[in-house]
Amino acid sequence: MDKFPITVNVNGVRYDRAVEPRLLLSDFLRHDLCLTGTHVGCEHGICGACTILFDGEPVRSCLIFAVQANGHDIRTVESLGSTENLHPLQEAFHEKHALQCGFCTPGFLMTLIPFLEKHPKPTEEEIREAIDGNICRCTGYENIIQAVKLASEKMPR
Amino acid sequence: MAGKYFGQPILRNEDAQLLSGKARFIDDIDLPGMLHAAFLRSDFAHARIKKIDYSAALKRSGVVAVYTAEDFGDFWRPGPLQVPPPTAIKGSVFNARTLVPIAKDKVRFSGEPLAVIIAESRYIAEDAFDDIIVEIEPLDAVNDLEKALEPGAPLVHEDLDSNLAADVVQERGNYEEARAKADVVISRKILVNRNAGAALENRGFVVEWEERSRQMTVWATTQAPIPLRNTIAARMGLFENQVRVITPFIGGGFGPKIMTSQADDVLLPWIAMKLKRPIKWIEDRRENFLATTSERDQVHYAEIALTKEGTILGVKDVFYHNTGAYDPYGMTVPLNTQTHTVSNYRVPNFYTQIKMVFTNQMVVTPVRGAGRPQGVFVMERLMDAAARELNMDPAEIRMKNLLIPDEFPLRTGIIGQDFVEGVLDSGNYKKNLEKTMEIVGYEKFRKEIQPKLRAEGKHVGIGIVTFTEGTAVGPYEGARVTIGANGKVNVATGISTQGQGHFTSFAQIVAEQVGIDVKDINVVTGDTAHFHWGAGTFASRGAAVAGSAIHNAAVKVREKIFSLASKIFEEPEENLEVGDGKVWVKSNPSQSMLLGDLALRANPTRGTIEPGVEPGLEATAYYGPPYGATGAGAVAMIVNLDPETMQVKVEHFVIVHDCGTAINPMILEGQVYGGISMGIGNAFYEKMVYDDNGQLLSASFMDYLMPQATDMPAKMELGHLVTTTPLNTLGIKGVGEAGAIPTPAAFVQAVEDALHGQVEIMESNLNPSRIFEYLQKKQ
Amino acid sequence: MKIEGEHVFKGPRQAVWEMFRDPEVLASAMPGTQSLKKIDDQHYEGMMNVRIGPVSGSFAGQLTVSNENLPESCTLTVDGRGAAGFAKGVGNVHFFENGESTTLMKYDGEVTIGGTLASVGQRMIDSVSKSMIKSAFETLDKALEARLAAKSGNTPIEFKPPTEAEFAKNVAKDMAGGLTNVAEVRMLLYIVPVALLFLIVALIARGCGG
Amino acid sequence: MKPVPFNYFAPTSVEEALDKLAELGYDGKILAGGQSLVPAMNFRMARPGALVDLNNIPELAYIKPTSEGGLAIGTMTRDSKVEHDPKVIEMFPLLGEVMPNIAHAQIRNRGTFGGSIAHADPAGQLPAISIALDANLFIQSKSKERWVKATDFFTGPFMTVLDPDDMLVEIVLPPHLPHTGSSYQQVSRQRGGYAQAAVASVVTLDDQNRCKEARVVLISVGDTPILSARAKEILVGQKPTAEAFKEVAQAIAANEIDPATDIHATADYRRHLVEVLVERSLTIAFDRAKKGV
Repeated sequence: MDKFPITVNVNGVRYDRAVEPRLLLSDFLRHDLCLTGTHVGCEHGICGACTILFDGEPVRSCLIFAVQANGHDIRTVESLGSTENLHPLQEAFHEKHALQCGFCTPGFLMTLIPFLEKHPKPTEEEIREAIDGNICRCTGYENIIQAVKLASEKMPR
Repeated sequence: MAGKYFGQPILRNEDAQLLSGKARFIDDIDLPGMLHAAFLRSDFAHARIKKIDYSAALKRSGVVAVYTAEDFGDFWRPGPLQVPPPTAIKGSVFNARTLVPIAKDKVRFSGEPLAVIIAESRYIAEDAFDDIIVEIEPLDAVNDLEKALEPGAPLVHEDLDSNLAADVVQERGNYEEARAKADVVISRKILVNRNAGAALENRGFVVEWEERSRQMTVWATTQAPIPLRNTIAARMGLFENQVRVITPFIGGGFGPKIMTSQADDVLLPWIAMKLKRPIKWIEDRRENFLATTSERDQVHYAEIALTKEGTILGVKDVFYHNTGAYDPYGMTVPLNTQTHTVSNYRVPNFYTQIKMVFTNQMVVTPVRGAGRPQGVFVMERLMDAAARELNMDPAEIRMKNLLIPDEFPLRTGIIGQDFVEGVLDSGNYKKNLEKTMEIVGYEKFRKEIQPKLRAEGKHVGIGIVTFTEGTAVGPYEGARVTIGANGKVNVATGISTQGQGHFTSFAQIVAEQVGIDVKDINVVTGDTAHFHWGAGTFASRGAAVAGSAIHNAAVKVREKIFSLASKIFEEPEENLEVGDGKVWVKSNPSQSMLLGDLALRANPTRGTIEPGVEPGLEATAYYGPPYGATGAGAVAMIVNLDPETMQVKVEHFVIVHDCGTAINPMILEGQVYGGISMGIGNAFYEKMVYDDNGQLLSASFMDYLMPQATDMPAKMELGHLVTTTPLNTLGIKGVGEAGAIPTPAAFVQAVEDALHGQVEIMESNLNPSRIFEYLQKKQ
Repeated sequence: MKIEGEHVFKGPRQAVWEMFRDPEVLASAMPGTQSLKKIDDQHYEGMMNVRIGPVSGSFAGQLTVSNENLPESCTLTVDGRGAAGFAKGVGNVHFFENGESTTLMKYDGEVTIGGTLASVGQRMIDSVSKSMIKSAFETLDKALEARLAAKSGNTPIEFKPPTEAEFAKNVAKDMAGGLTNVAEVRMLLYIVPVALLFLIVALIARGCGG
Repeated sequence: MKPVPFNYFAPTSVEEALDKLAELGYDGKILAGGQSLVPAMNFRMARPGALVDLNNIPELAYIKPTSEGGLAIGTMTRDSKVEHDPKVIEMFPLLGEVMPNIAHAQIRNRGTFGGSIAHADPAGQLPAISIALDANLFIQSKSKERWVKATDFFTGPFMTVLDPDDMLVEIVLPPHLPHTGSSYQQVSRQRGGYAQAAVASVVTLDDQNRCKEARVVLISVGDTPILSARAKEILVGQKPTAEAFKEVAQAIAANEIDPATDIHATADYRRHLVEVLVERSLTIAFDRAKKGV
């Protein structure tokens, strides 16, 4: 199959690449751009580990072809804080022990970033529903919910 | 036991890397010239292979090589018996039929590899599936555990005369005599369903053979890096030090990642050597469901004999255990079932028999809980049936039969997975139950709340169960603790980490001894170049066994600090103190030295080291327990059931847990929460369903339902008791599997209670439709 | 999985019988059938291209007829394999005279589905198979009606098969072909009873619909 | 789990898309949101020869009022846009109820209104909702265009009247009559999961508080969404009473559905659920109709 030239803006950086149409956006980000913070857990759109922001909205990067990202704006976990300077949401996850193996965590973060922008003071029920599309096998979610509450207090409004 | 570091809820060292997307997982590894592997897997569960023609695949652009069993020649052979059966059990039968790396002549489960394709990308490797022509003759499959043992059943292994994999009887006292004396005998058939580990990261394997240095480097998602290295070296005819196994960050383990000698770790090193290029294989979700390992499937015929006052006289349990198509992991899982069936109650007479059965299904190895949830489920169901029969409260009958601290250490007479007779070391089981009842408000719920809600037409029920968790088994682990010239500490141990927080909890153990901050302690797990003795992460043993070894090593380093500093300061050791990265003289704190400087002095470039002194602020130590430490706890659960739709919501969940000393209470709680979510999943959502022909019908997250945030209890409360174990200096017992063990038993009890005891449910995984069926049958 | 069912054809047994001897008609009743070829008296081979919603794929199938008791009953063994999985089944088909003008067909059997189809498509098994059996019978009913009309010398009635677009078109095309060549229809020596084959196709075609 | 190779076309206008679809015939497949198609492709269950991606045609995404007082929704309007559009929720509270039940938010951000309907999953919500709201569907191909009632659109599981060169372009929802109420009741194993059974009811009362119209649609209990005829027969012209709702529920459960058994639920359970949910849904819908909601 022919490769298609695409131009994608990822985390504020412009990338020009040529991709086969069938290349999944998750694979493109991870293996073509080496942005390996986005994880792949099921490749059928249920686990949520590959959640990224596509033009600001959280979507499953395993259910979009890289070629479809042409001309779009993508944000991945790498756009949040660095190891030395964590984003308040990341800090809250750290403080509340909201991650164990950490594999699902980038997906949770990318789901929650826009959620907290829209719901600066979420209730526990709203938080549960917001993270319902992300599976965590380790934590039982309890500490994630506490972390989101804490983040909502920390994050600038 | 708590100190400045040890026992404190210290935040995790590893978090920043994981949170910022900078942690390296297996699929993040990218090597120059790397090839990608994909396995063509059998659609059939049981079939004879006539011919596999892959000539067309080789013509596909981007395909580098294809191999079937024939192509591996003598290298193809069944894998090792990863866990042999205990020899101590007299009269037991065990037929070892270990996993073959790739099917030869015959396929024994759906998902078994038929061919391995090596290509320039995973996409191309999968394209080649369509090019391979497999001529196969389907055979009747064996799935039902009881029918599998009937004469004339199709044979999974035709060189055996039945599908019996093992038959093990263990007994203490004399059950038949006890039964004869009993006022009440209750018999039930009890089913436990199959569940997956379903770590969010699938398995993966990357191998590189560097021909010039004759070094093989393997990155793997294994829970047992050292055994993996040893088997690879042995198979490849290499020395152990020619093979380095590295576990990068691992996205959850939960048991199935303990298994070695599967297609990837057997075949890919051989192929990498042949092709002289690195190879990567990343398991996909469907493969994980079909062909990794899973657990739980058992059928029990259980019986309990009691006095009319509710005192247990004896228990008999004969059960069928599904081991799948092969039994490379020995009898670990059903032995755990045997040791956990009655462990927390006073059962003077106990007869237990395993009938382990080969079926045309994926191989069974431990999944979080590992046979324990089955044993606990069976016993707790029997207790509930007995309570009903004797018109006793479920809590009351339990309280009456729980063991008390005076009885410990108690020899159980039952040999466990660790080859030794189970001994209950310590614990306070009644107190666990009392505290649970107190937190959940058991009496009030029974006497006031439930009657009131029932009057309002609500179907609310409570379940209350107790459990033990055999943990911290041998054989041993080891560790090396080194203080560097930079004043920081390096800790290396042989187990690997899948999210348990070892990078922090192990650092806490060391920090307490050497007085260096947790943040300045680098823990390396799962790299055989750093530490190459040990067994692995399983059976809730990491913290207790590796932790104890680390503690022992850290104590030795502390002794070395004092000994050397004492010479330098010319002060007796008892006048010295360590902390904040330095050692000083108590009476004169200005007389001090940074530990980094001391480390340099411990490794002098001139002069001499006295006989008997080892250089460096470094020590290696090992720890092996005589037998495992037993954690215990109790769970109460209040559920609300919609009597029209049969939807069940867990409203309140209480667990009181005793795992001895906590290294880091925050991490401990996280482990318990996680276990609970798996327990709730096992009880009401997750179920692996095979059809009569051995086809797995639930090989995706569409059908294998993972618990979500909204499925979790609205209110969760954790209580802790601390009964330290005498088995290790730190008093630690394991905790990793705690939440998963009792939860299905408590859930089923609560559902029965919510239905006013109209139905009796003797299976571990429910769904609303199943509850509806029970009620329909009743009517 | 066990299957059983029955269907009443509005035509005498002989006419139903003849219709079933016509591979073109049978092929037309199975969505996506590209070929159905006789190997010998007991064996047939076919290719099907199945398309249900997002799911699509080619399947090669073999059909074996045994225990024939013409024109009343026979046993069928079907084996279909494709990239997405396999289906195999054994079934018995019986035709009963049902008064003068109708024929009762009864079928029962055992079907195994495997591979990706079974492992990720279980949700759809029941409804897709039921639906396809239903639509296949509707097609055959209309085919029978058309054949009877043609036979009696009347202008063939317009035949409009019931299901999805491609299937409908193929069927219409095949039917037209069948009718124009009605006198010289390639006669199969043995019946290829359809019910089980429908099921095979239907089950193979289950979608995942994620 | 990687898709097979395919040709990819990204037209930027409807005309261009229709040309491409006509050219490709059965080899072509529309890529709308892709939230059902791409998983099927990743499993290699779906192997389209070519995809015609509609995501670069902005003119297909809109929500606008119609001259009749209803709403027209462009086929590529994201589910989340519909979910959060105040006008939609105000005019069709049923959509406000149903949208959050469609998978998870991340899927709704990508999934499209028209794509869901054209996918025709018998367990999908929007096919049924389009029937409950008596939608009119505008279908175009290179050679023809037509309007099809949602009621006539679905022909089987994942099957519709669409030809391979057809595109569902617009969904028109006629305005509710005065005194109309609606309710959506669903039971799924988990939030965001497939409906095991669900019921959407839209009912209208006349001036005397008698039932004037009742559209009760059943989900996940047959080949297609099922519009109940019995509900209409029993309710229209009658005062809505609990007894009548029970009668409707029983009639539907007994005669109008054909639920399947799968690994999660038996047909009997689904039948029972329908009975429960029809009653619940009618009770709430009529209550809302009375309140003029």
